[in-house]
Amino acid sequence: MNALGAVFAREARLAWAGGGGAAGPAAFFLAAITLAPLAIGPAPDLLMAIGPGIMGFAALLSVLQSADRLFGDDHADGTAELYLLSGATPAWLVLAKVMGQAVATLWPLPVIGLLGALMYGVPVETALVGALALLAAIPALSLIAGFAGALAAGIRRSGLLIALIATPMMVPVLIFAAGAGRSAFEGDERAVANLLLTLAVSLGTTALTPFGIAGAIRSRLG
Amino acid sequence: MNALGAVFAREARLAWAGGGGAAGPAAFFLAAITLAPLAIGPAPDLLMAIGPGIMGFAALLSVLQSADRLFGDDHADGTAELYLLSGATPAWLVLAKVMGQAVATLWPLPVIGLLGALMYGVPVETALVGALALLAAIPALSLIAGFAGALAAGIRRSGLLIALIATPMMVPVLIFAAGAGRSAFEGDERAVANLLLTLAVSLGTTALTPFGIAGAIRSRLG
Amino acid sequence: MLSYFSNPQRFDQLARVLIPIFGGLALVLLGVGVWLALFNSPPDYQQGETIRIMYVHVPAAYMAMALYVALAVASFVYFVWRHALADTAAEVIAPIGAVFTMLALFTGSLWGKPMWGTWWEWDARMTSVLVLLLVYLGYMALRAALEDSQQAARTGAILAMAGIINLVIVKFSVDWWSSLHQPASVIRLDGPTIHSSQLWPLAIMALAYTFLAGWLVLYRLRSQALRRRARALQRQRDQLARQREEAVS
Amino acid sequence: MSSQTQIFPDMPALCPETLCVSGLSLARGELTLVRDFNLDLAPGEAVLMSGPNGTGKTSLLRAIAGFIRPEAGTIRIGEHPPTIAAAERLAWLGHADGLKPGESPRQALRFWAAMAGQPRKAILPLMRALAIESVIDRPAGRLSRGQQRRTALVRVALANRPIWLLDEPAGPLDGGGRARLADLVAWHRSRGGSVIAATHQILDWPDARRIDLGTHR
Amino acid sequence: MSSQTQIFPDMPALCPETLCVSGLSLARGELTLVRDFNLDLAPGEAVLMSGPNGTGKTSLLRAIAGFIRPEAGTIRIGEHPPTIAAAERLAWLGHADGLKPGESPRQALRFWAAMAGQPRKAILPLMRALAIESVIDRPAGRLSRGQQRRTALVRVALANRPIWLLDEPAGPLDGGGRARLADLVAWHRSRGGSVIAATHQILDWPDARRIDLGTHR
Ligand code: HEM
Ligand SMILES: Nc1ncnc2c1ncn2[C@@H]1O[C@H](COP(=O)(O)OP(=O)(O)OP(=O)(O)O)[C@@H](O)[C@H]1O
Ligand SMILES: Nc1ncnc2c1ncn2[C@@H]1O[C@H](COP(=O)(O)OP(=O)(O)OP(=O)(O)O)[C@@H](O)[C@H]1O
Ligand SMILES: [Mg+2]
Ligand SMILES: [Mg+2]
Repeated sequence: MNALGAVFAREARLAWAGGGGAAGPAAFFLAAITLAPLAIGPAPDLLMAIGPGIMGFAALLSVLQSADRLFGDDHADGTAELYLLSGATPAWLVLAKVMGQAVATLWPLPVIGLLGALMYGVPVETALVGALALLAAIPALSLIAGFAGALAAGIRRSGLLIALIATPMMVPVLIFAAGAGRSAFEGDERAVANLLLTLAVSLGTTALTPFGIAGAIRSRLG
Repeated sequence: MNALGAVFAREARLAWAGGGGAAGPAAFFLAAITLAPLAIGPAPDLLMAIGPGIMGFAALLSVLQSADRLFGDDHADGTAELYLLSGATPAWLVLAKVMGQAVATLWPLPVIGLLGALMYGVPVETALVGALALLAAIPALSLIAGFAGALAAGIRRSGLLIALIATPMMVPVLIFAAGAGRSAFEGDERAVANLLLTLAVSLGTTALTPFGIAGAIRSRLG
Repeated sequence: MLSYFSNPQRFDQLARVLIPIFGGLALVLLGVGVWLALFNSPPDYQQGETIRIMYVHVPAAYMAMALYVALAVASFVYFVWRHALADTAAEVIAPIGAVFTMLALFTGSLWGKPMWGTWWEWDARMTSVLVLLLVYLGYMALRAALEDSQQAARTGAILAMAGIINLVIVKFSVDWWSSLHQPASVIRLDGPTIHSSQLWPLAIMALAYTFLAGWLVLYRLRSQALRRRARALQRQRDQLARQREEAVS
Repeated sequence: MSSQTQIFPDMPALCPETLCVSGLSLARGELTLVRDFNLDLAPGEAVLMSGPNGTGKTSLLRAIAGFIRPEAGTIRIGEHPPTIAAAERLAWLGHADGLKPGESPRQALRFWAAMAGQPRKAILPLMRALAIESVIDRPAGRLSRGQQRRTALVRVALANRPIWLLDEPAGPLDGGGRARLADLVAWHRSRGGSVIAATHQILDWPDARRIDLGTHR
Repeated sequence: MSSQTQIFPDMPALCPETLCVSGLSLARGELTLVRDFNLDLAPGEAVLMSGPNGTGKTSLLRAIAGFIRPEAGTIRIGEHPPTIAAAERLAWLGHADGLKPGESPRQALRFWAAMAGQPRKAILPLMRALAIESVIDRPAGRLSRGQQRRTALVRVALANRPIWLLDEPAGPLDGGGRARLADLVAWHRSRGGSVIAATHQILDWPDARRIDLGTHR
């Protein structure tokens, strides 16, 4: 097994260790979409209208939740130094790390997003488009969260800072991903375009953020 | 200065140290209420209808964000042991600690909640009732978040666990607080009743959770 | 050129000349601009007298973005060449940019009340300026949270460079999102569509804002640079004293 | 003893206290660490506990402080088991120093002085006794390992409590630091205090009792 | 040397490398820590660096590893400055052990073996060399301080890199642990490796050069 495969596998293993695993973000997502109607009220047409949007918003928040530990733990326990001296190209290494965690823990989000949208009374096709959009958005969301997490690693109450840094950068993904669901709901043909745009943003993020993350890790060791 | 006053003051100071302070939860709150319309769409009547609910929901999430550091840091850096040996009654001590952080960092939430509601097009009186409800909900929200934080202290990805533990317990506060705003919006006279209920839940929480938190800290040291 | 002015002494000389020039120009242009905008320009045939808010609002919105570009450029210069001055520049630009952003939001919402009947509308352009404010706040919060000044400088630079994506969002948000807001009417490929009686005061106000921001940035930059140098001198003195002590004992 | 006046003569008097551990057995997971352990500690005494890595020194100290529940045996501080009432008689130094990265020693120690109800004016003499008065205003996160440890030792002394439980107090200390620690402990004992320390260093504290937990087992 | 065969004879050969530090000055915040520091380290050599707390031992090691940018002077590992290219020649042991609480030594070491491209079969002999093979499957969070440190030392040896940078390797080790560390270092040197260690303990590594950073200043 080469170094990157090892990082990927370890990150996935650590994400599962301690019983959390995929349950973590999924549970948060579930909690958020359960609480929202309690706050907003039970009116069915209201819920139906906001359904696709709330799914995107809640997914974004779930991804943010685990961001502070991803690189913060490495910073605190001395692993960050070891990674930098490992000889692996930092950008590849962090990509493997983020993807390891994302693959291990974030796959339930589209599924729950689908179910949740149905529970909000959203029509099936719309819910399906929304779930696909979530799937396409996950790489971008988790890499941006990882970037913010690497910048704020080891800072007291980094969770808040991470949220503040990451959310503006997540705006385009959110607009396109939630937009896909909404256009589908309104019977608008822009749904596919939005879906493709989400995918494009994810690809772009995958190409660029690893360098940012690697730079951030290094700058935080100085 | 007696021991509890010292804990309160230190916690407030630590919350401000490092430049974060009151800006943290406030900024997160602002970010959340900025993103929600991007996901949900700009339709004014939709936003007006969900305004009060979204404020309650976003406030809940902001309080949750800082929960993992409140007791998690103490657990990691060895302060928890020192607190238990300090001779101060643990329940009082944790109450002082949670309140110190809440007073230092959460006071902007009602203010931003008011502004946010106005931005969502909510009428002024409704927005005011909503802001009052947030104020009344803050003790309950922060103590419940603290309880979950103490239970999950030192666990990897504790943020997620905390959200899972805390959200079900926050349901009543959320229902009453968001309910107050919604009833005011609908011109319903239950607004005042909801406000009082929120306050009652906060008082009950203040009386009970400190014991839970103290027990949780002790059990996590074993 | 860059390395030429990164020399602290030379920068100080330059700043001492530029600060009064910028300040003076800002004052004069603001005076002329306000006079033109408030008294010597026609009311709009659609918007009436409220059009006058435009002269305060549009330049503020433009400065909010221009200052972010400046912040990102300064960060890039620091990141590549490690000129301490570039980092100080980034440090002082951020709060000034945030203030202009808030001004744009504030005047925009003042304008919105008579025009659209609401203080705030979840329109793409307005929302994205709000997001820009969050970006400034995030940058300042990150810097403040990092105690080590070198870490704050490098980490902040990385964030500022990445944040340039938000300008793209501000610029293109209108196309992505359905919008109430004016489409771009000044900076267009086929020339401005705005009437010249409005264009002139607007241009002068924009220039005035630019010099005002330049004056603020240079002024704070110089005082920060002086403070840094004072600290360095103090350090040198302390070290000399310590060495003398050691030599004596 | 002369070290008393050297360090801080104005410290309020100490209330001496005895510690008695009898028939103690400790288990962690599947593993029995300590079996039928007995210890009596009178005021003024010091115990240096050594033993191979993983024999249970840390676990034993944590049991005495009341953080771990023993399998069998009793622990008495004065007449009390290690509960909150007895906790007020203990001062604790664990593996972690209990410092917040953003807080300077001055801020942290003022806080702990208030918690223990002790006067602030003891802080500076104690910092001097450990030769770290020059870093008193530097955030703890930037201190070197040894400076952090010394700050934690000042916190222990500041609490003015009779029984000190120290887990590897000297690990990151230099030679000078170890000598200053010895002085601090001598001062504490001269005031009627007692100390149990787990250590791998050879600390020469005059007439300290030495226990090897490895051979005890 | 006999220790080579004792520990793990099948380890792939080491590529020896030189380290050269010249005219190095380090500053942290306002403080100049190290001024005009020079060091040459040939294959097979060991340097034991001591000095009072806070003189800059840790900072110096971090500069050599490339984590801190020096004020002045150069650092060369072979021909390279400490960049990623040179990083492959270094093995690092910092104050923190780099362990994840939920991961057992076996899992962690398998991971680091894969990262370094070294065979897994070296893990067990090295664990044995440090006498911690019995805790190989216990989560690192439950290991004692000394056991954690030994696990980190195995990680260093496992990477099979020529230059070891060790920051207080022996702090939490017992007497036996220090002897085993000495054996490990002797084995490493016999293979052409070199070591720089910052330490407050008196480690008797045969013909190691000793630098006192306190007097150097
Ligand atoms: C808080 C609310 C508002 C914000 C954040 C805001 C933001 C902006 C921004 C960023 C620009 C610069 C656009 C560019 O150069 O591409 C701008 C320009 C402009 N805004 Fe606003 N605006 C707000 C409210 C309004 C209102 C209520 C009106 C009036 C109907 C208005 C009219 C204009 C006009 C006419 C321009 C010039 C457009 C151009 O030439 O590109 N804005 N605004
Ligand atoms: N929850 C647990 N399950 C199993 N074993 C455990 C658990 N907790 C601790 N141990 C084991 O208990 C032993 C005692 O640990 P302890 O920290 O008390 O040792 P120590 O004497 O302080 O060692 P050191 O000198 O290394 O600090 C160790 O061998 C450790 O691996
Ligand atoms: N950012 C900073 N600002 C100011 N001083 C700093 C900063 N970082 C470190 N220091 C100081 O630099 C000095 C060197 O620290 P370093 O950790 O290198 O020392 P050390 O020799 O390893 O000490 P020890 O033996 O205690 O581990 C310390 O006095 C510390 O307080
Ligand atoms: Mg121990
Ligand atoms: Mg050190």
